[in-house]
Amino acid sequence: MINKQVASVAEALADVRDGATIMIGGFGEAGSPIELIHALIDQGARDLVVVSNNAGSGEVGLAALIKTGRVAKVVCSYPRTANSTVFPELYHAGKLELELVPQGTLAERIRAGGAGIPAFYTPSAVGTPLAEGKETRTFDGREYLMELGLKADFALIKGRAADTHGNVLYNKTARNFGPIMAMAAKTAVVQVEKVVAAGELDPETIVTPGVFVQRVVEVAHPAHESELVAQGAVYP
Amino acid sequence: MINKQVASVAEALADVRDGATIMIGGFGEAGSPIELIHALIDQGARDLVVVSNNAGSGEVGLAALIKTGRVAKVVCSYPRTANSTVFPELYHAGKLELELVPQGTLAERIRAGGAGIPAFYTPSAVGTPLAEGKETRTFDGREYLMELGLKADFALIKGRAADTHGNVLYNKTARNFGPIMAMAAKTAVVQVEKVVAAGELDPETIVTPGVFVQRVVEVAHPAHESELVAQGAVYP
Amino acid sequence: MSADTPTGWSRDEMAKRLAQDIPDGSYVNLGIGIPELVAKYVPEGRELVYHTENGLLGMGPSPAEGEGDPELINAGKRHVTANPGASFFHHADSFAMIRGGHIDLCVLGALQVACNGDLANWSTGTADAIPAVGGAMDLVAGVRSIYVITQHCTKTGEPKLVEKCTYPLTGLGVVTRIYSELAVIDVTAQGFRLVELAPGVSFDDVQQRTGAPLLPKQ
Amino acid sequence: MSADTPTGWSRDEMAKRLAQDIPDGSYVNLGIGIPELVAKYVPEGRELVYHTENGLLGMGPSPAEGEGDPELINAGKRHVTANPGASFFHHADSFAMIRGGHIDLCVLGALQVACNGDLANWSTGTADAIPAVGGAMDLVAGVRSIYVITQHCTKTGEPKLVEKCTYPLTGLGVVTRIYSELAVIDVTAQGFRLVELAPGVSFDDVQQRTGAPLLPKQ
Repeated sequence: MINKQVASVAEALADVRDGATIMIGGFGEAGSPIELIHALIDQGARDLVVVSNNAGSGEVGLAALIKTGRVAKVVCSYPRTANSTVFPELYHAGKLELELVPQGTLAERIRAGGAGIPAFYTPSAVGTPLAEGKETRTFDGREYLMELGLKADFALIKGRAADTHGNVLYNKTARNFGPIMAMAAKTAVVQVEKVVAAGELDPETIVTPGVFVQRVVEVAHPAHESELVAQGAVYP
Repeated sequence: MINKQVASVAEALADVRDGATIMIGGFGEAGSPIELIHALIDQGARDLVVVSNNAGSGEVGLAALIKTGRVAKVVCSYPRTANSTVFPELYHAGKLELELVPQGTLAERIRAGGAGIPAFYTPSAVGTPLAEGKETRTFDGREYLMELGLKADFALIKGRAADTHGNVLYNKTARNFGPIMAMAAKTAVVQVEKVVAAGELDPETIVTPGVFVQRVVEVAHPAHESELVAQGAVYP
Repeated sequence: MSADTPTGWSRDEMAKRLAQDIPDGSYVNLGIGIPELVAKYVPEGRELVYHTENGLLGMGPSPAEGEGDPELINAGKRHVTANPGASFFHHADSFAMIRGGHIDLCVLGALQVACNGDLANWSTGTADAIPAVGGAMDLVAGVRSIYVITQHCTKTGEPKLVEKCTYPLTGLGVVTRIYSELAVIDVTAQGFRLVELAPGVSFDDVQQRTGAPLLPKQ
Repeated sequence: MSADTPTGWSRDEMAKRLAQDIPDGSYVNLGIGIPELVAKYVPEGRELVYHTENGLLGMGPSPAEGEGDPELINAGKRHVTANPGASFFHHADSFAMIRGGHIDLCVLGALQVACNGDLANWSTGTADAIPAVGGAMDLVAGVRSIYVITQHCTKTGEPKLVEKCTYPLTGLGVVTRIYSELAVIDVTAQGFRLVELAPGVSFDDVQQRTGAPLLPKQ
């Protein structure tokens, strides 16, 4: 029978391998799956490629993961955040590769990866430094860039509730990259405050259908990054 | 103040012009906006290009529209349906152009049109007669077809409920093409059983955000195509 | 071809035989016709999630006569139900599931299957037919495994398993396994290979009715 | 440049002036900084829907101090509220709204605007800066009208309205109108054209502080 719930965040990420590409949901702290990120730090995989909109703040969550030195490359639209010191240090020291992608192109590349679309054309970034080296093409008299779909080995996502089939609901603007990262990852892991039995969620309101989710794990009281940073928390 | 509700299906379609491209939602009868289609018949615009998954059945709804002879071309994945006689007649008589598109490619082309993506690559139909004349390209050793985004002047869509901002909920598998056609059309017109005030729908459960919808119209008791066909109904 | 055509499996037995091969927890899309029968035979203790490309995961059995909802249908436009754990979604999301490799298995009917896995199942290519393709090309391009369930030969006795398809193709090299009333046959790099014979059917019975060489069971 | 720098409009007055030009019912995306002030000045009788690209249509004002929800934020990562008629959606849908031309107006800050409408607003191109672009390039490529709201000159007195941008570009020929403390200026096919002067500001005041020819009001 289908039951995608796993007992702990550690179990959810036990098989992450060195060199894996990891998509991490969240826009700033909203939707940042802190407990899963901390479990990934504990797990110890190295040479990771992280795909995420931001690069974390303080020394918890994504920033703490980067600080371990186990992230080789970040694919991201906005690595500069208030209270962000970890990323700049490693970046300036040449210890971290950055692929800067416009936010909408990042979102569309992730969706494309999940939807079996290897490449698409977009008007975003045409004529800018971020178009350098990219193929361009004109449709109906306007110039577009070709961009490639993005896939990942794992996605770490924060939802509000899920059922045992992996159907997921989100909370307000914490939804952001969750649904598309679940599509693009071989193994999508979603932490939620509550896992319920299949049938308890209204099929009309499910945001991420279970087919896109491989593991769900209950984190009843997730931490908020801004609170941890305000407390001066450091992980681990 | 924002109020997208219009008083009647006639008013909702008063400005459709000859030669317009009209997307019509529905998969078979589920989601087919019969009352809007009948209003389009009454309205009288000619030389229409219709984008729809099927081509209607009996002599009501989409089939009745085609029967008027005012549809010049159908873009569709499956024009062959039980009780479908209107389409075959006109098609065989050379009075109707058909662009046959695989269903998933049709859906993705519509979404792309709505999302500002002029073209994308898909593995569907590679090596088949439907790939003839299409550009191919290899990514990671696999061959793909380039397909173009599709836009429309109008979309005719059936929902369950909407608010005055144009936020829409659907009913079960009648959702099908509604959300993406709303994205791809300059003027998306949605018929629903009930229009409520802004704020009465839960923002977490809205399927089509109001920005994609220009007009909503109440049709409290929409007809079902299969029932009309069983009754031998003919429109007009 | 022999006049003593062996009967082999009934349609329901074919569907039941195929159902044995679907692992627990699979996401499965069933085509129209014989494929729909597979849903009746899920082995005890397994749970499958049925995807129907018009926008439902967790499709359940047909409702009781007269209780159908015209807005709750499957890809064959028949009334269905929704199981616990079901979800509704729009067409672009539905085909993202298909094209993106998220569906484990699709079971389809066939007009012809070639020994290299090419499938023809949407058109006989006759001039007067109304062309109609639906989601077949997307399914074969995107779903991880494609099983064909079909009568071994056409009504006029022509083999459906052939060296090379003569009908318009649905996809290239996509079929992995075939279930007919006579046998279960894998499509391998070497061509058709017997997996299992139906009761009372011999290897020669199958080879005689197959339009390409059949390799023996391994 | 004159020592008697005219004061012109305050930041709030700039925002209020811009707000006058937004038609009732518009879908509007406000950038971070001065653009956020615009939301305070919607003229009586108009209703606007604010889009924030992190996934909310119908963004409302900031909540009372201490009542913020860390999962209800805007693109500037500040706490916001949701108005009646709001909806939440994921990032691909949010940027489909932007890229697909569904948002009527975007109000952005600027480092430089060229007289052909080129915009530079994401990077000063210095070697030690951490590059960060966010959604700016998508907004300028997709939203129907791009208004810039900005101080007329940099803190060191350099014109921000220039012949040609020297900072890395955000988009080509995208800006349609500029609101500064000194004036409202259109970007036309002929270059910058004055629309309106702030109180106590002369044409020459503006031209002196503008790095490209300014056409008189039409």
